[in-house]
Formats: sequence, C-alpha cells, structure tokens
Amino acid sequence: MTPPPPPMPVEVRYFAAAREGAGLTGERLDVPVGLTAGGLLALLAGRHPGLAPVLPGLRVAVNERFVPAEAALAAGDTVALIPPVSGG
Amino acid sequence: MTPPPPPMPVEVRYFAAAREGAGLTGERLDVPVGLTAGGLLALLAGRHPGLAPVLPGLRVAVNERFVPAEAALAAGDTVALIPPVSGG
Amino acid sequence: MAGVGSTGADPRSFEIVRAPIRADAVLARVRRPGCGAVVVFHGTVRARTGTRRVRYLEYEAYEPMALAQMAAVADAVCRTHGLEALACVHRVGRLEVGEDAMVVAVASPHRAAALAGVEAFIGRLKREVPIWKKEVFEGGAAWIGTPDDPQGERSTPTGAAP
Amino acid sequence: MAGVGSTGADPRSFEIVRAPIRADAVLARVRRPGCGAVVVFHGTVRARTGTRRVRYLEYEAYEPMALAQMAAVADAVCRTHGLEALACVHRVGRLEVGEDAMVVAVASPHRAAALAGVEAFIGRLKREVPIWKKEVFEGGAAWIGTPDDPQGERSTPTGAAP
Repeated sequence: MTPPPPPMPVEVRYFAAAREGAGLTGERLDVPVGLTAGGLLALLAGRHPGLAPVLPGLRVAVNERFVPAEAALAAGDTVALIPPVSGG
Repeated sequence: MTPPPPPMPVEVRYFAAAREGAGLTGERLDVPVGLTAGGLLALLAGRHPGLAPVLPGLRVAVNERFVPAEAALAAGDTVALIPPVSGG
Repeated sequence: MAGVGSTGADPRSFEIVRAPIRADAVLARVRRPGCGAVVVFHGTVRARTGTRRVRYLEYEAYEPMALAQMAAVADAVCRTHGLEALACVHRVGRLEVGEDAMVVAVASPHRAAALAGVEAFIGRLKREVPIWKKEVFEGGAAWIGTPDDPQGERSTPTGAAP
Repeated sequence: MAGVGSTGADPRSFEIVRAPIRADAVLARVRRPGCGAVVVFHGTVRARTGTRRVRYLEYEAYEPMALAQMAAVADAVCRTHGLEALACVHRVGRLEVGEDAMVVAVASPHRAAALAGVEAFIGRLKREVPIWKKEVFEGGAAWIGTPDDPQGERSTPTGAAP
C-alpha cells in the first residue's frame, strides 16, 4: 500500500454573489491531487452551504481563464468562482 | 386675344458645385406663370452653360423642401439647386 | 420636435457651426435619467480617401433647409428606434484632417436601439440633408458625390431628380 | 495587442477605475488620422429597471481577468470589423443614477464598421468579462443575472458551467 500523495494547495477566490454566499473573498485550501474544477465546486458547496443558490450559472476560471468542469487543477492554481457577469 | 399674364418673380439659390457652375450664389428672376421646377432647371441651364456638368443628380428644393420636377412654382418661391449631398 | 418620454431639456437639438465642435456639449444635450445607453458618433476628416491625400475639406450647407431636414429625419428615426433624445451638430467652412465635421449623440434605454438609431440617422442625413463637402487634395479639388468626383462615393438621391 | 494600420499610441487600451470616467480621455485614445468614424458608447446607470426604482449600483470586477478578457475580446472584434483602435474604461464601486459605468470608444475608416464593432464588443463583454453589478433598489438589492435577480436580465454563459 503506497501512502496517498500529499494534498495540493490551491487559492480560491469568490466574487459578487459567490463572495456573499461563501462569506469570504478568498481562501487557501489543500485539495486532493487530480481534483477537477467541478470537483472543487462540489467540495466548496459542502463547505459553504450559502453557495447553494449561486451554483446555477456559476463558471470557474483557473489562472484567469474560464475552464470546463472536467479540467484538472494543479498545485498553486488560482481558482475563481464566476457568477453570471453583468458588466457594461 | 388676352394679354399674357405678368411674369412671376422667384428667388434662385445655388449651392456647392451648382454655385460654382453658375458663378453665383443666387439671383432673382421673373419667370412665366405656371413654370415647373424642371422647366426652371432647363431655363437656368440655358442661362448658365457652366451648370451642364452639374445637372446629373441635381435635385430641386422649393421653400426648403425637395420637390419633383413636375411641381409648379408660385410667385415668391425660393428655389434651391441641390447637387448630390455629402454631409456627415 | 415632440419628445418621446423626455424629461427636462428639448430632446432634439440641431446646429450648424463654423467653429470646432465641442463633443461634450453635444453629449450633455442627450443625457436622460431613463437612458442606459448614450452613443456619440464623430464624423472626422480623414487623411486620405482612396489613394488621394487630403489637404483639407470645405463644407457648405443650405442652413435653414439642412436644419429642417435634420429635424424631420430625427423625428422619424427617434420614433422608429425608440430613442429618447438626439442631437446633431455639423460644422461648415474649412476643416483640417482629424477635425470633426459632425457629432451626433443619441440616448435610449437600450444599447442596440441607440446604435441602430445612429446608423439610421446618419444614413438618411447623407442622402437628405443639404450639406456638401469639397475635398481639396494634392493637385486639385472635387465636390464629393458629383460627376467631377473621381473617387466615386456618390450619394444616392432618394428625392425627385428633375 | 497588435495594431491594424495604426500610427502613434497603442491602438487598444483597457482600464478599470474607481472614479468618474472622463469620456474625452477615452475618445482621445482612439483618434487616428486614417479614421473617419469614431464612436463613443456610454453605459449609464438608469433610474429604473423594469418597475424597480434604482437607488444606486455597486460594481465589482475580477480585475486582472477582466482586463485580459477585454483585450482578448477587443482583439477578435477589431480583426472581424476592421477597427483601428478600441479603448474601454469600466468603473467599479458605488455608482449613482446617471453616472457612466462604462465608456467604449472605437475608431474605423468607416461608420458601419465602427457601430457594428461597438455592438459586438459590448455584446461579448456582457458575457465574457468578469464584472458584476448589484442593484440596490427601494426595499432590497440583487446581483443582476443571478437567481435572486427578480427582473431577469440574465446573462447567458458561453463558457463551461460546471
């Protein structure tokens, strides 16, 4: 039995309705290696029940680019929760 | 035999290429009663040969409104020769 | 010149001027609290048209008719596109490269209407408003849109041509 | 960020600011001698949305990503529409009714391209650039586009929604 790999640090940033739902502007988390963007969202939803109403329409950006739910995260990534945008 | 009706005064205004073709900014003319806008143009073309190159595309305005060639003029009208416009 | 749901100042405003146009003043004429979209269009003297290098332009207007036609066109365009305000200032006389010949500002509750309204107003102005430009270039001059204009850019008259 | 036939200053310019936007400065960034058409669009805080009376808005941006996305969208739009210059300034923080939240200026040799380019840029900005507005109205507040926004005006995500 090999030991599990060490957890992987990621920086999470919350904006707008996600910020208010989480009650945070950001946090640093250690997550399992190989976690996807969608997996991280599920993890965050469990951790911050206030995010539930924000989940529909939420997109994820990694290092300032939108990514699909199945994108794998890497150590040191900055992951941003992007509710529906409304600039202009 | 009834005498011909007295001629009818009109004010003619020339703009842009028509002004340069006629060599005038305007003139006051006595024209036959019942003359049309098109008839006046023919009369002016004879009077000012320099207008010839300007005639294609020329429109006529009477009292600051575009009129068709067959519109009859009335005493005191202000008739403007409007070459193709190019504002903006 | 009736307003469409306007408050405050006259929602339509037209002017022909001989001095440089102050775009911020044109903008100020159309701002309205109900309007989320304001578009300002600048028609500017280009350094070249086609292959010709422009020295300067001379603009001329039949002023009372030009103002009346602008108002009539604006009336129709504001109604069709639901604009709440439209202002147009056109300059005449000698204009140098880079100067504004015309500034049009419109205000509307919505962006698409404001942009489409500007396009419609200018498209009609270029056919129906008696303003002319003479291009003075290296080696000559031409009234734009007339047969002596070697570059084309003809206007397409929509009124009656005798 | 490569220019298309530009001369002089950087033909693309993007900024997020906390103070009132100076539209004349945005305009100055896009003027070019080859451009006969300059369009300035102002996105302004409206007094009401639907039946709600707006007290004020709060704008928030993910600034580095918003600037990068603006640049990417502008690149594509300038190429598609043949624009020679595009500048966009977006304001964040508290905005009162009548204030400009965004000013976009574009320059093009031709009018239709300039107007279509503005429309395309803003259409994509409203889907792809991470900026948000919270509307504070009589009796409540809502992030526009989210499920707690009772008036709709939903954004339509084009990227992946997990």
